[in-house]
Amino acid sequence: MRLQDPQSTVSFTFDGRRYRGVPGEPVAAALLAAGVRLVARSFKYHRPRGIMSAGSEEQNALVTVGRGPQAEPNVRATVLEVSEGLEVFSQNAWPSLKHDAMAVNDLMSPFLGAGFYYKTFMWPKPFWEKLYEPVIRRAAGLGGLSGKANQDRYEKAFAFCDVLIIGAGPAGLMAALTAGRAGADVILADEDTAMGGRLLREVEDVDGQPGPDWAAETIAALSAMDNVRLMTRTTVTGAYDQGTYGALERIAGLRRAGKPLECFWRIVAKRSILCAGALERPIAFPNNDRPGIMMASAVRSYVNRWGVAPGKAVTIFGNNDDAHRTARDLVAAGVKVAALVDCRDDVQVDGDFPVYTGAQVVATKGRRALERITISHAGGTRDIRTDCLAMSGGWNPTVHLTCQMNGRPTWQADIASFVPTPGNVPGMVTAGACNGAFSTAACLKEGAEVAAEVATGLGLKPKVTVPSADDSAYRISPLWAVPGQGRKWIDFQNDVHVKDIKLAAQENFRSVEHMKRYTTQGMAPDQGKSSNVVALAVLADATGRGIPETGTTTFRPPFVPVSIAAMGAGSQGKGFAPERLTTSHCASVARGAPMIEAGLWYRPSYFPQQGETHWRQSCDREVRYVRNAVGVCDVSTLGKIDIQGPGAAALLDFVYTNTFSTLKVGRTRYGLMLREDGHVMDDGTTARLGEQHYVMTTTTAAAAQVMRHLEFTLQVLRPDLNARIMSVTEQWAQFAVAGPRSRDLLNSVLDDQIVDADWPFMACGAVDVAGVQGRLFRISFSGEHAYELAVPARYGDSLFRLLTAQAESYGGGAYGMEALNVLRIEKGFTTHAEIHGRTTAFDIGMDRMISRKKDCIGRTAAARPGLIDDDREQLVGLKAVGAVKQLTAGAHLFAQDAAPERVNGQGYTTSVAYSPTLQTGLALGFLKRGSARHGEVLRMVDHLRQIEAMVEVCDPVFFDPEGGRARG
Amino acid sequence: MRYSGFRVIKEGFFGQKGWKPVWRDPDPKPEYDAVIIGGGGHGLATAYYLAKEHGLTNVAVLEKGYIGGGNVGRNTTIVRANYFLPGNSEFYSHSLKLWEGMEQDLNYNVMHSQRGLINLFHSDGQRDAFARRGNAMINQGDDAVLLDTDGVRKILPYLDFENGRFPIYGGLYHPRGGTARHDAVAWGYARGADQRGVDIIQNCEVTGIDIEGGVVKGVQTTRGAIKAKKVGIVVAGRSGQVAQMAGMRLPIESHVLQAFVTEGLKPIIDHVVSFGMGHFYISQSDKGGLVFGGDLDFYSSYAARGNLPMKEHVMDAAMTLMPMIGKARVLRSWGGIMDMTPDGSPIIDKTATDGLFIDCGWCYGGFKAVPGSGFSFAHLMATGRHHEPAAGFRLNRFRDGVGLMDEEGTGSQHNLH
Amino acid sequence: MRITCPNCGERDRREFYYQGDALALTRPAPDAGPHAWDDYLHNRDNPAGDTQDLWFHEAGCGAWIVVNRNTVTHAIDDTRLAATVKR
Amino acid sequence: MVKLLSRSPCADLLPCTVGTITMSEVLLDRVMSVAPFAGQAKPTSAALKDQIGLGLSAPGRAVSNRRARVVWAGQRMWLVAADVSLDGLAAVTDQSDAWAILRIEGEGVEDVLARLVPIDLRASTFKGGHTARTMLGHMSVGITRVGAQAFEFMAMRSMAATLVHDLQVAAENIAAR
Repeated sequence: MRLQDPQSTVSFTFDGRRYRGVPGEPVAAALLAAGVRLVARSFKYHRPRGIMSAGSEEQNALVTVGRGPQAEPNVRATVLEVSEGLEVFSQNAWPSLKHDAMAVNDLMSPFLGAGFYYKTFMWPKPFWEKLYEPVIRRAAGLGGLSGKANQDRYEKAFAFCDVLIIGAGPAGLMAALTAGRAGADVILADEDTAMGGRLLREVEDVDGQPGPDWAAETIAALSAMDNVRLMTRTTVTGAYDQGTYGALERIAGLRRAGKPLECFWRIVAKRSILCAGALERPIAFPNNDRPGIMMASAVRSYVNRWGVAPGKAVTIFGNNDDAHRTARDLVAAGVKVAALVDCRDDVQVDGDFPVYTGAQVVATKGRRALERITISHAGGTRDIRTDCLAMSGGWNPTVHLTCQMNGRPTWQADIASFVPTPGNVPGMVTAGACNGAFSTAACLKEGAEVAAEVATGLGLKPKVTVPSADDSAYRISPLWAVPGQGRKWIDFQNDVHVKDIKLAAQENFRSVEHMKRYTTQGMAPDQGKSSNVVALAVLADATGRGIPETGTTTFRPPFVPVSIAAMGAGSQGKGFAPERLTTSHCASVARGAPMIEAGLWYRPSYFPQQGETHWRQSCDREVRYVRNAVGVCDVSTLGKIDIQGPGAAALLDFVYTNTFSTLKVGRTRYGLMLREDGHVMDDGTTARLGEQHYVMTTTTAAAAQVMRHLEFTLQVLRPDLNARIMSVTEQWAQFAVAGPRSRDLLNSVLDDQIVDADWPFMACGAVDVAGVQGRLFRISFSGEHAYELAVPARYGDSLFRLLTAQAESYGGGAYGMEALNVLRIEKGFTTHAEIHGRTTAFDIGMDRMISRKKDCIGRTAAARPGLIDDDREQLVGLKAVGAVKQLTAGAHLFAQDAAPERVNGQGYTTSVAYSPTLQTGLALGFLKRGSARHGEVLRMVDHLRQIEAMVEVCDPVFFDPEGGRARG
Repeated sequence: MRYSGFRVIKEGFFGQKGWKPVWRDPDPKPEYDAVIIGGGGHGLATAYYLAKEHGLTNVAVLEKGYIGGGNVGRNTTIVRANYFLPGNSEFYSHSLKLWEGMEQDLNYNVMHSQRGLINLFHSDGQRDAFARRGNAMINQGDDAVLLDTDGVRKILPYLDFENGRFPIYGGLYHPRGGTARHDAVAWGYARGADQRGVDIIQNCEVTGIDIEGGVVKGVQTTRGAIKAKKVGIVVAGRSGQVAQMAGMRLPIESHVLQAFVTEGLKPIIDHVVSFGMGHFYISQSDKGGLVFGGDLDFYSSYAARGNLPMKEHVMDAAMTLMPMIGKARVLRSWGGIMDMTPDGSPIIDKTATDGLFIDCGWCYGGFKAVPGSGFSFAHLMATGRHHEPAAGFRLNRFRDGVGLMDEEGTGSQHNLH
Repeated sequence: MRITCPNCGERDRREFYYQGDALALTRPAPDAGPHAWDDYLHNRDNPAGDTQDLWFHEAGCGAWIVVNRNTVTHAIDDTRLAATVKR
Repeated sequence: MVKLLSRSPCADLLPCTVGTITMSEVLLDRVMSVAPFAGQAKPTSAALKDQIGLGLSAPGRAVSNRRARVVWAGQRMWLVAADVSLDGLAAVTDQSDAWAILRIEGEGVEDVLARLVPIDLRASTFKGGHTARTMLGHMSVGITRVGAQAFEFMAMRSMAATLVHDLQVAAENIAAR
């Protein structure tokens, strides 16, 4: 029922029915205004539930918003803003909210107590996956995901400030005002749509004017300050190390294509002030969960802020003075107060309504909404007709953020609640209700004073002026659970009641963590914000301990749930990692090459030609280009590291197993690099361009790792070496030109002709291409007479087009990764398929490359007995020799007559190719004592692909073992 | 007390009054035949198998807090046997077999759900590496199926097959892989051990290990000195500190690993899905929460909590892999302390002190190992001989380089496993 | 988590690569023996408390940094360039 | 006679405007990395001063004159936009083609960058002439403030498309608010 006619309304639907609401008010307010009481079904027993709170702590009124990919489950109706056309649905009910078949669970509840599932469903064994679990899964869960890919935008952002103030109630506003006026850079964040906190929800004066007016004035003053940033709809969700905070902003305004819905903030603050207020806690009395039973503070919020009466005849039940404030506000708003029930004996209440002191609610009635309650008091019991019961069990300071870094809160007996322990979060101080200071005057004062201390600490000179306000004391007499029949709900969301907790204690789940995990209390979407203190009070009682001794469970981020889309904003699709494109990318795509990922890079798989229907055809052709004519391949993705200085040679001698100080200027050498633990890290060629100048090549995959490793060597291990390194990977576009006609091709593009005498195998030097200075290396990863030609990257696209066009005129052309792989397998060259982190130089037949004359990284560890054991698996070549010619990578090797079982394993294959050159299937692999077993025939078994083949062990160099083609 | 559906119904009629404590809370005795330091999954399982398999019942499990409060109560609940290196392969295979009979053995429903696990791969090279793994699993007698893209699409239709940064080439499917209710494993073993006479002693922190002449004599605790003929250290992330009491320096660095759970949702993810390229894995609990995680935070830590960059990275991976997950909300995130070894594989071994044994170094793979580890460690403690499937988990393998089990191939840097 | 780079000032942890214990600064001699190398490569004090470790400002200035850090609280009290650390 | 055509890293990508934000490519003819050898920072700086009128800038600072610019680029590393000759004093590499350089400017540019860059870019902290090596999204970049509402980014050439894309999306999100 609305208390006054709103200026304008919009329409929205709930479960398909149309309602009107005021734009921006919570859906919960609009539903209450329309007299809708039943809005949800509970998690376990599917009990009818209504609206309980007026904030993000809501336990009951969880709804799904929107349809299709936009559908968002588990939205709190108490936070969701009404807008035109909004579609809201109830969840966890079938076939309808009103008639929910799963409500049968409630009838079964005597058998479904805490942890019942640990004690049954064990037989028959296969029934768990086939029957029990599917049924349990379907019954559990709340709302559902659509299963469709997200289509909405979300974003992430960083912010920096001197002081982050969390919560903009009276304490937060005063803190912001004080720190802002002192000149600090302030961020004031509040999760509500408007700042002011309880000032917007209570009837109180500040400085002689109504609370909301004072708040508005203060906000206007803050808005006018350049150094203050106001963030509404922004919940600070986590406190992390060194003053980093996570915060979730629900972006204001209507949903619109292209507009982000939420922003996840990373806020870095020198100091922070927590002014997060307090949350009212329920009282556990029988059937305290019926729709219409809500928190007293929520009743005041709906009446005072949203102009909505949650009932026609409201009863109030409390153990503290806030109950009386509720009655006062209801009367002032013209809502009937059916009764005020205060459990305390010694209280004085004035009002034109029935008052029962020393009384408790002992029963409630009403199937889908509250109709009647029964109270018990000194004079006996009494039934009261009422459609709304406002309960107040006292207030829990919102200490959560202060405990996220493993700190525990401190029990404060006079308010029967936990308060923050100072210093729990470095840099964070607390003020106001979250600190246990509940009066408005105290909040204003603490906010100002704490902010002044913080500002002083930052070297500023703050002034403190505190406005006047209500300063009445908070008087509470703890009341956790009311005696009586019926289930007394504590965790409404997970359907945990008093008896569940007592059962946990009875079964020795006495530790608060055990109780939580056994009963699931506090594990629902509200993470026990409202239920934790009540639950542990009940546990303390059941175990005969005090509350402080019982302790709390651990508070963990986030304070309110954060959508994965917000925290993972920008990563959907390709945004997960940068895309690296070579200069030949466009030209390769234009030629129809499928581009495949190689680390962050994209490289062409092969270059299909007309008439080719299978990649193997293209690949075989490209291999033949290289073996018979000339092929061109972009190799720019390999890491290139420039190394200069008097210590350059010594650095290389230290990071490579072999020696580079002896390399002649103008020559290139293959190098093997070990990790310090003696296994192979990477390999590649390094060219000596000058006496103190080298350029190292790494594999594509290990480029970043090698760069880090070299810096580690220079800065950490050997700062004595006077050398400097710089990545030049991006500077150069580099192309392999390989094949018998490679020199001819080069001579068709180079400004000066090259001859073999000046450019023997492994030579390097400067060349000019069309007036552009480039670098030429006579190196080969194909085993052919080959070069790599590098030019500044701006010319890469042009040079690639030129080289491929020229190659085609020589009967060759571009080749991609598939052909490159075949070529290197034919030659037995390794890649990271072989040097996969577990192989040693010994394993790949390169132990002789570890120089005995000098120390190098990995040398000592590589000599460990286990790393040079003859029994190790060593690199071998494998040729198909039986009927089955197809070899597969990842298959295992066995003796011909041995069963393919682990105990008989001899090795495995790493890389396979069909060799168009040798016209057979080839594989590289590792085999126990492999280098001594050439000629042996083994069985290759690939269970997964159901392939078995007989293979002959051979040298890994299948083609041109003497290497004459590359050197010639 | 035996648990059964009948009993649950009976107690339902009688107000649940008949349920007895799941384990007792005895005071420590002055002396035990064996003391297990650490009341986590591994420690409790060790005690259970000492009693059940070796008849050793004069045993105490000493727990400094509450049992099951460490990694067994804060993991992502995945159970699998998909290792490929000898030494690991047979161990996890044995462990999975124990899982498969655990509920009937313990008379406790740990909700072991063999819903299948899929490791996705994103390049030819990764496929080949997974093929090697899958073949090794079958060689060991376990199950594995190599799926191509369409095969994955059939069972995981909600993945982004079109736009993801790293296209899905296929997956290695391990049908017997799955999940279990983690806390229940600790409670089930505690109950089983307790019923066989083991004393489970909570709130009892070990402060010293008594050694005389190279022989262990007992432990000092916050509840007094306790003599013991044999002492087993099974304290996961705290292994370094406890081993130090015996003068040992371990090949272990403790790291933080975060995990996450969303609000409850109707069934949507029916398997365990692992996305190696993004270091992300996910399953859905029976309660409906999506349970997922990623890589270590990478810095050594005992804080059992992590920081934002890794959280964001995990969410980033989720969004590129399965963008339908965007509107699920993270409810809670937490951290565990991982005892990381230089090859990513564990240690179950004797020490230089007679009668002192150690079981540690489970990195972030300890949960699925709980039964196997308990079984093998109990075997070692009871008989003095290594249990065959766990015989490779020696301490000296690092010094000598013999039998390293580096599944990741990342070498001796602890946090890279 | 934020780490003060001696070159760049305080930066988010996401810019850094973590290597491990700063004992890497003192590499044993090649002939120091298997125990010394085992200690260097594998064994760790692994303190629950103050430690000294090595971080690389990889997405920043490229400096290797020695960080004095507490593994329980994550507090950081000192950072220095590894290249200038006396050893 | 063959001829090689030059192509800039952001060719086809820039310029572009989103709302109040404009992005354009900055083309520098010469960019050299300069890494002084041990003990040679001062002589290197002096030699540079001789040759281009600018010495090595302090860490986190960029300096420029009409002829050249010197931008601190990391530990013991500077980028110099000019031809320099520092034989024996410093390691010098040609980086003229290694970087995609992007200028982004307009009202609200700091809000756009706050979506992507994890450092404090407030005008009070990150002033004109300040430069930093940091990240943009998942990329490693250099960023320099070149005006009250203008910044320059240097990213790896191969990542130019991602650089432009990420900034565009951030600018669109701001514009849509």
